[in-house]
Order: sequence, then C-alpha cells, then structure tokens
Amino acid sequence: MIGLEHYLILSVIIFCIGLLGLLRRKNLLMLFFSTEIMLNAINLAFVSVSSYLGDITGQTVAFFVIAIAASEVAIGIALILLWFKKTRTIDLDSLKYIKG
Amino acid sequence: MYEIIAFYLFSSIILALFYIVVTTKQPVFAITALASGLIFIGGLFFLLDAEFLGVIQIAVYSGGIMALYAFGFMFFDASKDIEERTSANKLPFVLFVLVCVILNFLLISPKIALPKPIVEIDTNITNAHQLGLELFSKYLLAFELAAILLLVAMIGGIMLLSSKMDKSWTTTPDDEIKADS
Amino acid sequence: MNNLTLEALNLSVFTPMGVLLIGALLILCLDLIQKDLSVNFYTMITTIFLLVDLVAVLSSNSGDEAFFGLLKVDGVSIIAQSIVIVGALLFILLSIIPKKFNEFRFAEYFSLFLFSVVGFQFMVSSTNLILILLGLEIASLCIYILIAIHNTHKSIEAAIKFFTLGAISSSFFLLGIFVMYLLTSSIDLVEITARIQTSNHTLIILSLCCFLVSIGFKLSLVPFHRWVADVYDGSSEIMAGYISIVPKIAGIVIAYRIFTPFLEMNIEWLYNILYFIIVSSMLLSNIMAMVQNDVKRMLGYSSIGHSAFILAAILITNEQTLHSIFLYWSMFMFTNMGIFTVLWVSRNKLKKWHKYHDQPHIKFSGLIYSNPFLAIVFSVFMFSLAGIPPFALFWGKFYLIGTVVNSGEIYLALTMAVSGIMAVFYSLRLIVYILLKEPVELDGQIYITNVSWYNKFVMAMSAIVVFFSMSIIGGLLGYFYEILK
Amino acid sequence: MLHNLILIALFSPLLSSIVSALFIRSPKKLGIFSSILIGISFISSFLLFVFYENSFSYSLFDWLNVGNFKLSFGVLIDPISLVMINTVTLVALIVHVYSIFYMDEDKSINRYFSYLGLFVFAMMILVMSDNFLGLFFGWEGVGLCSWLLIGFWFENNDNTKAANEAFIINRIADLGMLMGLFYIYWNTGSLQYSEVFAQIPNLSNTTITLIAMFLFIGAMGKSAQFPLHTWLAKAMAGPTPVSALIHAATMVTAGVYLLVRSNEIFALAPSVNIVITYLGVFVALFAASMAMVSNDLKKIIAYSTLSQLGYMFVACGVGAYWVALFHLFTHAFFKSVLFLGAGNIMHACKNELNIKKMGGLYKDLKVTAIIMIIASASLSGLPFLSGFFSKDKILESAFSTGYLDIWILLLLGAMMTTFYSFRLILLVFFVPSKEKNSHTHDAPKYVLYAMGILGVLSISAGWIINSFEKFINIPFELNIEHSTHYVMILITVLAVIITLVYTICKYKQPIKEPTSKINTILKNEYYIPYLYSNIFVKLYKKIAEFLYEIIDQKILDKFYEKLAFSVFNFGIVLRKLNTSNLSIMIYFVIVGFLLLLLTNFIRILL
Repeated sequence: MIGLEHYLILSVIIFCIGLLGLLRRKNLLMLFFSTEIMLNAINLAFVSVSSYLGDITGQTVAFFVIAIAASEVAIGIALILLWFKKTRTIDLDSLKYIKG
Repeated sequence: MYEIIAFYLFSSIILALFYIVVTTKQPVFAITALASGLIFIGGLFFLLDAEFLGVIQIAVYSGGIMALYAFGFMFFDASKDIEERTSANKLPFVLFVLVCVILNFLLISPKIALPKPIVEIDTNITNAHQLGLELFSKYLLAFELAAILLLVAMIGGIMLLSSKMDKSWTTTPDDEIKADS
Repeated sequence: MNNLTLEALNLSVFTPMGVLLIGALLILCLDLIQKDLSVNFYTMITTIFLLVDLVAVLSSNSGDEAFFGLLKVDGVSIIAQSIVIVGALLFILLSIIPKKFNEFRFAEYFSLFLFSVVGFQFMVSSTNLILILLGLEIASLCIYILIAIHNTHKSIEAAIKFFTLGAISSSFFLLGIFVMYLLTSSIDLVEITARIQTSNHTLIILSLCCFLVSIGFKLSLVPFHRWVADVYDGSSEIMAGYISIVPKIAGIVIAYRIFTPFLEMNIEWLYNILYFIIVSSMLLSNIMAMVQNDVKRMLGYSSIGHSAFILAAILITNEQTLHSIFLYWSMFMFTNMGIFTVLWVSRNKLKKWHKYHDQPHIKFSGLIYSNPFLAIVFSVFMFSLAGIPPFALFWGKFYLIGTVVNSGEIYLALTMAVSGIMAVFYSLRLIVYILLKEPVELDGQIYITNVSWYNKFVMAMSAIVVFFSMSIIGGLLGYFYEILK
Repeated sequence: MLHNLILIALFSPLLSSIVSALFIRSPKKLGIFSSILIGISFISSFLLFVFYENSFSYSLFDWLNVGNFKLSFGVLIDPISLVMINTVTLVALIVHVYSIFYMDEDKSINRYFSYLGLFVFAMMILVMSDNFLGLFFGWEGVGLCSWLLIGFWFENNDNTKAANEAFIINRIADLGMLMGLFYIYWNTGSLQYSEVFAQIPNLSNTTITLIAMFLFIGAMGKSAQFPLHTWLAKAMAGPTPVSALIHAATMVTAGVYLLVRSNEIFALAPSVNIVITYLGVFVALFAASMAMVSNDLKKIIAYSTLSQLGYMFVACGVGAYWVALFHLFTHAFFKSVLFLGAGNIMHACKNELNIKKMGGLYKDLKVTAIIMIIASASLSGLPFLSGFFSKDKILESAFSTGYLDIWILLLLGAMMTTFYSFRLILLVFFVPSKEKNSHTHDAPKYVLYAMGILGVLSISAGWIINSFEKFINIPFELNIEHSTHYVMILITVLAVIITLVYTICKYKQPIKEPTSKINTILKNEYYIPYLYSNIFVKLYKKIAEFLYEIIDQKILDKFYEKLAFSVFNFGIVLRKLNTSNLSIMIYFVIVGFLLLLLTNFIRILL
C-alpha cells in the first residue's frame, strides 16, 4: 500500500511545476495553463487526503475546485482573446500600456 | 501491488507531461501534454476510490481542453515554435527547487496523526451516491454558488467577446458615437 | 441527511443575497426582452435592489444560521455587508453621466455588479472556507470583467494582470485550505480551531503562509502589493473606487476570521510576520505614493497603507479591534468615495494633460481658479485622507491608534503615526497642485464635463459625512457596539 | 448670559470667516465687517473677564458617548483661558484693522479675511476648550490656517515651500502631542482637563514623564523650539499682519499655553522640567545671537520672538507658570506692534526688507518710529515698561529656584535683546540713508491709532503684575531677600542701559569701512576700552554668524530639506524597481511565498 506521503509529494511537485511555469513562461495562454496545473495539484492532494482519512469533504472541495478552474479558464481565455483582438499578440511583455 | 505500479507509472507520466507543458517551445505539444496530464490525474482519482471525480475530471477536461486546442490553433501557427522570449536565467529553476524542497519538507516532516473524519466515507453506498448526498444537503449552498460562478463566467465570456467591444466608446468622442448610432 | 426540508434550510437568512440574485437575473432577462433600455433605468433598478438588500441586511438577526451552518450571520458579517452595500450603492449611482463610456453599453454591467456584491456578501457571512472561496471567486471574476469592459488597452491590461495574480492567489488560498484539512479534516474555521490541539504545529504555520500570500494579495500588502497601482490606473474611476473599498472590507473580514484565532493561540511566528508586513507596507506604500504623478496611482499606493493600518488592528486582538476596523473603514469609504467621485466628474475623453495618465497631478493645477467649488471639495477630501482633524479619517486613525496604544504596542502606534505624517506629504503634494499652482486650464467647465445630479448627490453625501463626521461617529460606534454585542 | 457671551466670543470669528468666504470672488471689500465681528468677539471676551467670578465649564454638545469612550465638547472659563482669549481677540482686532490698510491693494483680500477669521476661531477653540481633544483640534486648525496664510501669496514658489515646511514640521511635532494624548487617555480614561489632572498624581513616575515629554514635543513644534525652529523664520514669507498675529502673539505661544494649562502634569515631571529650562535658555541665546547679525527686517523680529519664547519656556521650566503666562501676555502686545511697524516700513519702502539699505526714515514715519521705539524699549526691558516687569520676573524666578547659571545666561540674553532691537531701530530710522527716497509716507491715521493702543499697552500692561499674579493663582514662591532683589534689578537695568548706550554709539553713524590704516590705529589707540569691546564684539559676532549661517541655515535647514529630499529620492528609486511588468509581479508573489516558507523552515531548525 502506498502511503499518503507519496501523494502529497507528488502534489507538491506538480504544484511547483505550475509555479515554474508561471515564472518561466512569457506567453499569457501558457500562464493560464500553469495556474490550471496548480489547481489540479491541489485537487489531487484533496482527493488523496480525503481517501486516506475516510472523509468525503475533501472530494466535495475537489468538485468545487473543478468548477472554479473551469470558470477561470473561461474568463482567462476571453481576456486573452480580447487582448489578441486589440494587439494581435498574447506575449506577456505586450502588457506595457500602463506605465508608472 | 498493481496499485503501486499504477501510482508510479501515472505519477511519472504526469510529471513528465507537465514538465513538457512548462518548457516546450511547441504550442501544440504543450496543449496536448496538458490535456493528457489532466486526464492521468483523473486516473489517480480512480486509484483513490474517487470514481465520480475521476469521471468528472476526464469529462470536463477532455471537453474543456478541446476548446483550448481550438484557441491554441487560432493563436499560433501550429508548425512554428512559440515566439516566446523565455528568460535565459536560471532563477525560475532555482526558485522551483527551493520551493519544492521546502514545501515538501514542511508538509511531510511532521508526523501527521491523521485526524478523525467528520463525514465518514460509507463503503456501503457508491462514491457518486455519497458525494451527491453531501453536495445536495450540507453543501447545497456552495453548489448553487458554483452554478452562479459558472453563469458569471459565461456572461463574462459573452460580454468580453461581443461586437460591442470592437469599437471602444471610451476612446471615441461623443459626437462621433452619436453620428454612428 | 434525510431531514432535507425547506425549514431546515432556514431560507429567511438567505433573503438579502436572494434579493440581489433575483435582481441580477431580472436585469439579464430584461435585456433579453427589451434591448436599448437606458442606463438610467438599469441604474435605478440596481439601486432599488441594493436598497432592499440593505434593509434586509440591517434587519437580519445576528446569530442566525442557514443551509446547515454554511451561512452564518453574525455581527461582523452584518456590518461588513452594510459597508459593502453602501459602497456599491453609491458607486453605481455614478453610472448616470452625460458622457458615453463603453461599459454602459452593456445591461450585463449592472447584473455583474450585483453578482459581485452577492459574492462579497457570501464571503463575509460564512466560516466555511470553501464557501468563502466561492464567494471570492464570483466577486473577483465579476470585477475582472467589469474592469476589462471599460475597453481601453490599459483597462484590459489591468484586468489581465489582476486576473493572473488573482488566480495565483486563489491557488494559494486553496493550498492553505488543504493543509488545514490535512491537519483537522475540516474546512470550517470554527471546527478547525476547535480541533487544533497544539498551537505550535508546523502545518498550521504552513497553512498560514499560504493564507498570508492570498490575503496579502487581496489586501495588497507588501510584497504582494504590486498589482494595485496598475489596476487602479487601468480601471475606470468607478471600478477603481469600488475595488479600493468593497473587496478590501471583505478581505479584512476574512483576515480577521482566519488570523484572530491563531493570534489568540499566541503563535509567535504569525505575530512577527504580521508585524513586519504591517510596518513595511505602511512605510513603503507611503513613500511610493509620494512620487506618483497620477492621482489614481497615488491613491492605489495610499490604499496599501490603509490596509496595513487595519491589519495592525487585527494584530492586537483586543475587544476594540472590530470597532476600530469598521469605524476606520467606513470613514475611509466616504473619503475615498469623494475623491473618486471628483475624479470621475472631471474625467473626459481628452488626454491633453499626459501621454498615459487620465488623472495626472498636473491636470489639477490651479483648480482653485478655474473651478473653486470642486477645488475646495477635493482638498477637503484630501485633507481627510491625510488624517487632519476634524475630517472623517482623522477619527478612524485616532480611534485605531488609540486602540493600538491601549494594547501596549507603543512602537507599532508610533510607526502608524509616522506613516500618518507621510500621508500628509503625498496629500499635500496634490493639494499644493490644486490650491497653490498656476492654473493650466482657465475654463472650469472642462473639469465638470461628466457631472450629473447623481454624481453631485454622491459627492454631497461624501462631503457631508467627511465634514460632519464628528457628529456621526458617536452614533456609528454606538451601533457597532450594539451589533457586536 | 455668560453662556451667550461665550458663544458670541467663540462664533463671531467663524461667522466672519464664512461670510468672507462667500464673497471670495466679489470685489466688495469686507475688512470693516470682519473687524467689527472680531471686535464683538473681543468685547464679549472682555465682558466675560469683567463678570468673572469662579471658573466653570460649559458643555456645548456631547461628542462621543460610546461604551467606555466619553467625550463632550465643552468650554472652560478660568483665569488662564480668560487671559488668553482677551489677548488673542485684542491683537486679532488690531491686526484686522491694520489689514484693511495693509492688504488694500490685494485682489484676494476677502480670501485673506476668511483665513484670518478661521484662524481666530481655531485659536479660540484651542484656548477655550476644556479637554485635550478640543485643544488638539484648535492646534491643528491654527496649523492649517497658518499654512494657508504663509502660502497666501503662492504665486511665488518660495512662499509655498515655506508654508509646506511649516506645516510638515508642525505635523511631526503634533505626532508627539497625539501620542501624549493617547497616553493620557489610556492611563486616565479621560481627556477632560479636570479629570485628567485629578488622576495624574496616581500614575507612576515613568508614565507622567512620558506624557510630559510627548506634550512638550508638541509644544516645541508649535512654539518653534530648537531643533524644530527653522520654519518660523521662513514663515515670514506671509503677509506682515499675519506674522504679527500668528507668528508673534498667538499661535506660536500655544506651546507655552499648553505647558501652563497642563502645569499639574509638568509639576510632577522634574526631569522634563530641566530639559525645558535648558532648552529654553539655549533657544533664548541662540535666537538672539542670530537676530544680532541678520539684516532682514522681519527675520530679526522673528528670531526675537523665538528668543522670547525661550524665556517663557524657562519660566515654565522653573515652575513659574504665571510668570510665563504674564510674559506671553505682555510680549503679545509689543511684539505684534513691532511687526505692524515693520509692515509700515515695508509699505513705505516698497517691500524692501534689508535694513542695511534703509535709514533716515524717522522724518517720514515719525509715529511709527515712536511706537516702535516704545515697543523695542519694552522688549529690551527698560524700566517701568511692560517688558521690564515680565522679563525681570523670569530672571528672578530662575534665580530663586537656584539656577544661578541660567540667571547669568538670561541676563546676557537680555543684553543681546537690547542690542539687536536698537540696532534695528537705529539702522532703520536714524542712520543717514544712502539713497534718497522722497515718496515715503506714514500709514493712515486710523491704523496709527490702532497701533497706538498696542503701544500704550506695551508701556502699561506690566503695571498690573501683582493683580495678575493673584488672578492666575498658580502658586509660585519667590524666596529672595529684598536686598538681593534690588541688587538684581539694578544689575539687570544697568546691563540693559549700558548695552543700549553702546548700541547707540555704535550705530549712530552708518558703519563705514575704515579708510586708512593709520586712521584706524589712531582711533583704536584713543579708545582702548573700545578696542576690547570691539574684539569681544567681533568674536561674538563671529560666533553668532557661525550659529546663524552654519548651524541654522546650513545644517538644520539643509537637514530638513535633505530629509524630505532623500525620502523622495528613495521613492523614485523604488518606483524604478516597481516596473509594471506582470512577470516581475509574479516573481514578487512567489519570492514572497518562498520567504514565508523560509522563516517557517528556520523556525523549525532552531
């Protein structure tokens, strides 16, 4: 039987890969992919803890996280698309109209 | 035994796929890797006896990722690399390793005495049944809120991409707007 | 779980939010049936629903629970909801203006506005972390959209920045929930605190780290403050004003609910970190506010300092914490509302003063000559922001610093007072432009192109509150005492 | 009826301010109307004094009454506040009348009267309030009006700068004051004077010392004590009547008022009193030495004010509170009339401020000259003028409490006062002028009559010293033997007169550069005592110039400027770091998270 730790370590690594993507990627769409990865890492963690604890709450939370992730994707894509329509690029460095 | 093999197999695949997502220069690779990675996470859900969520994960993402595909192809020429100025420095990797190690250390090092469950998993009924009971009683309100959340996202998507956004009234002088309408 | 009856749901507690949901859906339906209804009409509908909502909130009983304990109405939530609704009410009235801006082409604008208010209302009236997150997400998504449909390059950029960072902060919030769940198998704050045995557990602190990132982002505290100025800069004045007040009070309530139990457990780490964050936020934000050339950006940085003030009140956890927080925030609300209304009234589509900024300082040079009335009202609001008696925010600062001194935190109080002085610097900088510079614009009409009776009403309301605050705060504090028992 | 008088005295300045503000754009001049209202306020204040029997407080309205936080805004009528309101309204009345003439050609004269009325109102609140919070309100109110009035001619950028400096330095001091108030409130549960003073003896020594220290910091800012004094000289950028009212007679003395008002707190904090005393002496000499070398007409008077404030603080420091108040009272008259006279001179000389360029104005400005000579004589403490009584009392008080060193220093200060006052008089009025200005003429009659009132008071206000002591009734025992007393007075008077004679000799003629060496040597050989004094004076002048130019102008002034500037520069650097790049924002979030994790990690390792 695999211990809970294995799942936790896996989730943390996935979460951190998401962070790596956030830091490394310079493309807005890829940025949103990374946040998606992070949310899924947490989902995995919730489900594994729920299953090891024998408590259903974790799965309920995971369910809502999927809903949150879905709506975030919708808005994110809409915003990128809008930006693409205005500037014909989705490069992160094209966000330069606001200056201090 | 087969559980162990499945876990290690799935997890190594997932890590590899997600690593591809954040490093590849090929946009199509990234999208494909993301989609399959998410579906493999669904596989892990089955392994954890959360069948219902596993199904949802696969259904939502195989549906949802199709849309991502569409956008991906719209934005980039699939044959070309992403014109992305990835920073050449090693700082992201250093941060990645640091956060990963410390987070793991903090999460794993204390001996976790597993707490008593609040709503115990009942092995007599199916996972979907029990999750349904939970969602529609205790978490009814949250469920409704999730519905509102999706509604807001839908309205938002429609608004942001409607034709009214093509010409911005905010930057057009008022007389010109009057002349148009 | 078989006793699922309507009585068990206790729907009456749900009334305030229900009213707004009906309102939001009604607006959507009206738009489907009849296009081209005027902005005035939608504004009035929104206002009416918000008013009904306000009455419903004020008449709800503290201590009621509904939906199996998911929805809890206590004193904190009643006051926070009232502040949210009053803020929303006055800001939405600013929509009726002679100029045409892009957002007012959408009836959905008003619907989403109401949804965001609902989101905040849920957020502050629950102790269940997932419900809090859902409320937060609803409200935030609405706000991203509302910012973006101002439809300039800047506003879309602001929305994207806000959205990306908001998504990251939500992930961290979830991570925090997860660690708590791992530790206690519960996601309800009350149960979590009841189930924690040793206060010194590594996992508690790990979870608090995650919450700090997320709440730090929501309250825009150093080092998670970077979005503020950009988002204020990109948003329309209505939305900038709205996000400077309404989401923050919700965030403050969440911070209060999450941090207070742990602070009372004497977790030294949390205390030290919060102390550090408060001090650095207050000092850095005020210095940054001093060097801005745009009024909106300056207000953005100033709002960081104000959030840090509130966090200081949370840090000291005594019986006056809540009163001082709510008093401070109500006073801040009217001050900031006044400032943003003035900015909104003077907003026009010309960019004659600056290449990037709509509201540079230089725009208001010598306003006292071209439009004396507006200039005086504006400077009164700025004096209030600087905390000069007898204007509104002085009372907030006075009471708050007093609370801090009372709990023996003399150094913290000194830092707060020093940051109060720095606030004088940046407000004075703008006031000098308004009162003591050569006018750039001799025609005062250019500053009131956006004026309408509704704008004037909001401005007058804020001015009255700011000016006569000393006769109001007595009653207000009394009310808080009564509600918070 | 007394209550009505209080309301009239308090609110007629506000009415004047509001009405003037309403007519801010109309060409109609409201000076006379404003003056009448201030006059009404003065008459009511005077009637309050006439009908005064016992001190009482009268609550205007309840402010806050929540839980354990109770505050009501009340007015306290007692000897201290009566002295203050009468002084304030009288000087304000005369300054108003004077301003009708002085500001006549200014376009925004109604704006001016509006600010001035508001100032008087705030000042009345400050001195009449029966609790610390009301005092703080007035305190901030006068600060605000002072800012508005110093920067009144904001077309000139320097004036704006000066106004800002005054405002910001005052805010820094107010911070101390505010902390003091919090400390008082949380230790005694009240801000009402009566309740606070009743509670004070029960508190621990450290608490009282802290409270006194914080309050004193507040007083230092308002009364421009070292090192927060730089704003006062710069504040002379405002219209001259404003300097007379705010920066000589009323606002700057608020610090002294605060000390007198809370004497029951300070009486229990001996260590703070020592600080106050020595700081007062230092400022008295420091400012006087700067006044001796300055050539700016208004700045000399401003430094003189500073020096006199130092005297008042010494009186407070040694516990002679009524003496401090008495000096405040007499000083208000002669100092404000000096400023008004300076205003006349400036008016006559087309806003020339350099006294080296003036001279021979006596013929044209006879009345002004006479009034100013009286005021200067009074300021120097020539016998039987008002300044003589009050200043002498301060010297005696210092002596009787055993501070012999301070007595000597103060005596030196008095000599310096005489020197710079008469240096100014002689240079302006009597030294033959280099250029002929033919068109100078004195101010109109009504202005001179108004100034005359102050002139008369400069002579006579001191005569009531005994009844004043009884009236104020803050006990302070002078235990000096009669013979010593007389000797002391004699010494003081002699010192002053000798200085006076010396000054007159020195400045009888415009000081010429020596033409030939032989001539000078001969001259010096003939006047050997003169040689000594010349060396001494020259040395002293060097020191004074050093203080003025290096310490004051270069170090402190630059320090404040540099402080503000470096904060601002730091902000600019920060702004450069805060680029609006989304990538960097994400870095900040994640690095912030990592730092939080690291602290947690280190906590475990430890």
